[in-house]
Amino acid sequence: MNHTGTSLKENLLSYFDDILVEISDEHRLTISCKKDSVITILSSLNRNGYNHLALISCVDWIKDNELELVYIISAYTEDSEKGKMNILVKTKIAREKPELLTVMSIYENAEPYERELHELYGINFKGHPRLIPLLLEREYEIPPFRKDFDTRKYVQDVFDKIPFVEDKKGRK
Amino acid sequence: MRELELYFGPQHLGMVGNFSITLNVEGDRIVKATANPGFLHRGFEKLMEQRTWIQNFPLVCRINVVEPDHMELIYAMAVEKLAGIEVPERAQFIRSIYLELARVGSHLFGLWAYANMLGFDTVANWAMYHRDLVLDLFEEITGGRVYHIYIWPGGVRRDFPKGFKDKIINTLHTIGSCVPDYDDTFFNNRIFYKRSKDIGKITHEEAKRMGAVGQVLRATGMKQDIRKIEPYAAYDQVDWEIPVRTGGDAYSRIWVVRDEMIESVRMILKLLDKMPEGEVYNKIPNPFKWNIPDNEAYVRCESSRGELGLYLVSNGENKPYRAHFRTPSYNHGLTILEKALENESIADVGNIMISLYITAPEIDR
Amino acid sequence: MDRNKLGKWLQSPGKMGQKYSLHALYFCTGCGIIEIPPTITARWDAERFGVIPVATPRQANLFLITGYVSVKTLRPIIRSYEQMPEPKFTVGFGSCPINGGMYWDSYNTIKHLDKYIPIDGWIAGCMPRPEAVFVAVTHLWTLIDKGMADGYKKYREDYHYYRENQEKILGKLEWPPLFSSKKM
Amino acid sequence: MVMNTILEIIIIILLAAIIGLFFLGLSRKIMARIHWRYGPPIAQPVIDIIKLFNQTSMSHGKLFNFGIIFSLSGSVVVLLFLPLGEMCPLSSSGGLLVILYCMLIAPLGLALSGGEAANPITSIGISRKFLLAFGYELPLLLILLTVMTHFNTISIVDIVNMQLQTGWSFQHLPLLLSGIAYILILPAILDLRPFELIQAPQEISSGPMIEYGGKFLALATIQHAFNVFISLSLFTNLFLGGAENPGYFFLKMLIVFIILLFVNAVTPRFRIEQAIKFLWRWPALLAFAGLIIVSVTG
Repeated sequence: MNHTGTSLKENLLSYFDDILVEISDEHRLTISCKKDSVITILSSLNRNGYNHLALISCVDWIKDNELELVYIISAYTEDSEKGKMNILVKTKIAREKPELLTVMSIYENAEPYERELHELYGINFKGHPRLIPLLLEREYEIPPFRKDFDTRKYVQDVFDKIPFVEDKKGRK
Repeated sequence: MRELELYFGPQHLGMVGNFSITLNVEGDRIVKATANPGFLHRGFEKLMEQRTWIQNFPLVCRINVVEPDHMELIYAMAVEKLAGIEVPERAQFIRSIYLELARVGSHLFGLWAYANMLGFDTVANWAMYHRDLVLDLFEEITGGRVYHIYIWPGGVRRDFPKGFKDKIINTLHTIGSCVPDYDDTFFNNRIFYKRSKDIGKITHEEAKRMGAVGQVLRATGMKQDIRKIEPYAAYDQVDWEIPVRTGGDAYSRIWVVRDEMIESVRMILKLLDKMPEGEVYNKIPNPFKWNIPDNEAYVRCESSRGELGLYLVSNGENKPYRAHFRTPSYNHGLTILEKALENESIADVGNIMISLYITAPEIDR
Repeated sequence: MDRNKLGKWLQSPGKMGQKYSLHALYFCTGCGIIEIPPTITARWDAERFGVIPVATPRQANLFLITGYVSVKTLRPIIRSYEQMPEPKFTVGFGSCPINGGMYWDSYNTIKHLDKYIPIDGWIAGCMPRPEAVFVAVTHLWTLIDKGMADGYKKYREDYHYYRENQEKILGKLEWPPLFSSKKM
Repeated sequence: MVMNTILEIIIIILLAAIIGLFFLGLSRKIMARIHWRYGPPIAQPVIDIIKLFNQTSMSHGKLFNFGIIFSLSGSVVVLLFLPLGEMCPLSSSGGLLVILYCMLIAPLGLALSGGEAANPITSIGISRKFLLAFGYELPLLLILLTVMTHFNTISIVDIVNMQLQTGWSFQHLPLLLSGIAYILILPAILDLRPFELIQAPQEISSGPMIEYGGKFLALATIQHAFNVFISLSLFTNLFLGGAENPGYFFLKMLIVFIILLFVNAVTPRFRIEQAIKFLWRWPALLAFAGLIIVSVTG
């Protein structure tokens, strides 16, 4: 196991007590934490030089009735060991009325990611300056990326119900 | 002076892809720019959850039409990691060569877009012609001009045909012999320098803060390349350099693209020399009954636009549970573009946008 | 190709002009746009046949719909189409506008584009090669010759139906109807 | 005599349209060949115009229609004052000053009509057009002053006749300077790169033309063809000694135009402030130097 990962793990465990750190793979570190401590963990990582937010993703665990947010962090560095590390910070929030604080104060480029997740998963990021639609034109009852949104049914209900113009003329 | 709202795109000759920017202008100066993506949103990641692991290959390559090959690679890498499949060494070399060819093609496309933007039709035509030569190579290996579906979990679909090595070398020499012409007419052109110098300038600190990767970061003076940091395929088998510039403006970015193209060509020639013999793919399980164990993976590679990542989750079924692509254009197009356009002139909107190397389908997915 | 026959020019200058001066609206609606630069540049050179890209819909008379159409793109497509002067021709490029193609179950792409605007011809395939554009253009010439490329006339006649379909997807459209409908 | 003049007027307008459109077609063909392409037939602009007249066209108001006709007629007026070989219907009654005055009418007309279209892009295009005109009018004025001072006349016919006796103006040093200055500003007048700023399809989607379609675009194209003819023939008349017969005259224009096309092929376009900086620096300096030499020695 590489040195950077283990030292980072020890370092993190000494600061935070309610987190779970595992080195899942070579150069991949997974931190699971409560939703309130995301900001503190991310800012401490940022101070430690892990200053590149690669991705904010979300997984809909419909069976557990939870949404899992994944922040993937790496470092802008020319140090090869540190550069290889990718840290996945995970937190789980309830599916009904999901709310979370924005991390824009720590990583400026989180803005479009949070806007996208707000649109596709319906997560409300508190403190985000413009949670306006990013990608979609139509409004959907269930945010479309949630697991209970059935695209095939939606296509049948919306797009397939629109008649061809020739058919319409024939009927009249 | 009166503030005017101006729409740049989606129907616009200077626009690469289906993308739109709303500009608030005062006279010729842009006060505020708002990127307006989503014209190409197809919900890929949702569609991937409804298709089996193998069925997703035709889907992922359509995410970015300019360089479908890196999309194939990243998905293949993630599946390999989740399912624990090894890739034979010859396949690694073939992948590298193939990806570098794709990078050359993509950069030539970028050169077309940039030259076209500046009204430099001649160079644009040349670049597109040379890209077609690269596409001819792809057509010979894979049968497709744009979408290839060549990289496969466990290797590549088939070996190079006979005499293909010479064809690659011939094509690269044809393109390489025109580099002096390109330099004379375009890269050393005084007007090109005047048009792009200090345009869309991003400092090193800003670039880091706003998540820049790829050329945008390398043009600010940082040697960051996933191919060096976390080598995949056969990139650790040969020596190569990361081209860097320090200006941080459109001029530096376009020069980085040019240098990278030349470096890629050199790399292909070195890889061709070192290529071992052997198998090109390992057997994968029956794709119709292929369940991948409960796991997750984050893999990344260096596409021709920067760091490309894929977060893939499996829950033990025959379909991915969740896939999320981290595409380089995302932050370039939504965060950096808005910043870079401020206080610039209207004439430079397309100039800055193309020099940031944005492709719209990558943003929307 | 009867471009050089003077007799035909004198007989029906309008038709011949439309045939050999197809100005295509440059609108990247989808991934099909990747094959348009090769088509108009050195390798294939569509300008031989009088096909050039133009920047604004007012100057265009050929609308190449390059690839899938998302719901958000449908709005500018309709606007651009309505701004083009008549006679105007539309060609759907790629499988996706025909019936959704590989995005048949996507929640955000339009299946069957001809429900919303009239289409004169289709080019199937994903991706169609640049040669396919030329096949389409030559085919369009025959259609113009025979007077069968009459999508714009259909649009005028059945505007009411088209508008109804458009509003079902996009909600209330913010611009007034192009033609006052007779069959309201 | 009157019949003769009317006939000449008709011939010169037709000839200017044909030659101008031929130049536009030729420019597309030559550019295509430099791009490694086959290129369209030379008659392509004519085909385009035939098509455009057979299209429906959208008008944006009375001023929109009037502006384009105004601009076209401005160009026609300039044409009548230009001697073309032996043919010079009205050139005895006017001179360079009239031409200089009338040449401003064409952009004014376009501006009028574009203003009616109320598209923000149009206003950007028109402001560029005027800025560029502002950029090349100064050197043009200096050049014409130099020529007028050197030959001591404002009549182009006299200038051409004098050149027939003393040789081309290019052979005299002060006029050589202003000739070079004229060549430098010609691309700006003809909307060729590096000064192709007015249409700039990739930047402001063909600028003032954005709302033109159908017959309005056709008229604008014809106006552009006239413009090509006027500026090239003015150059030929002033510096290349005019010509006795139209064929020779045409050949001289062609050579100048092809040189301009070669420059067009290997340059990108300037930004507007760079263009004006360039126009006010080199052509204006050269023309000014020429003027000083002429006034000191002459």
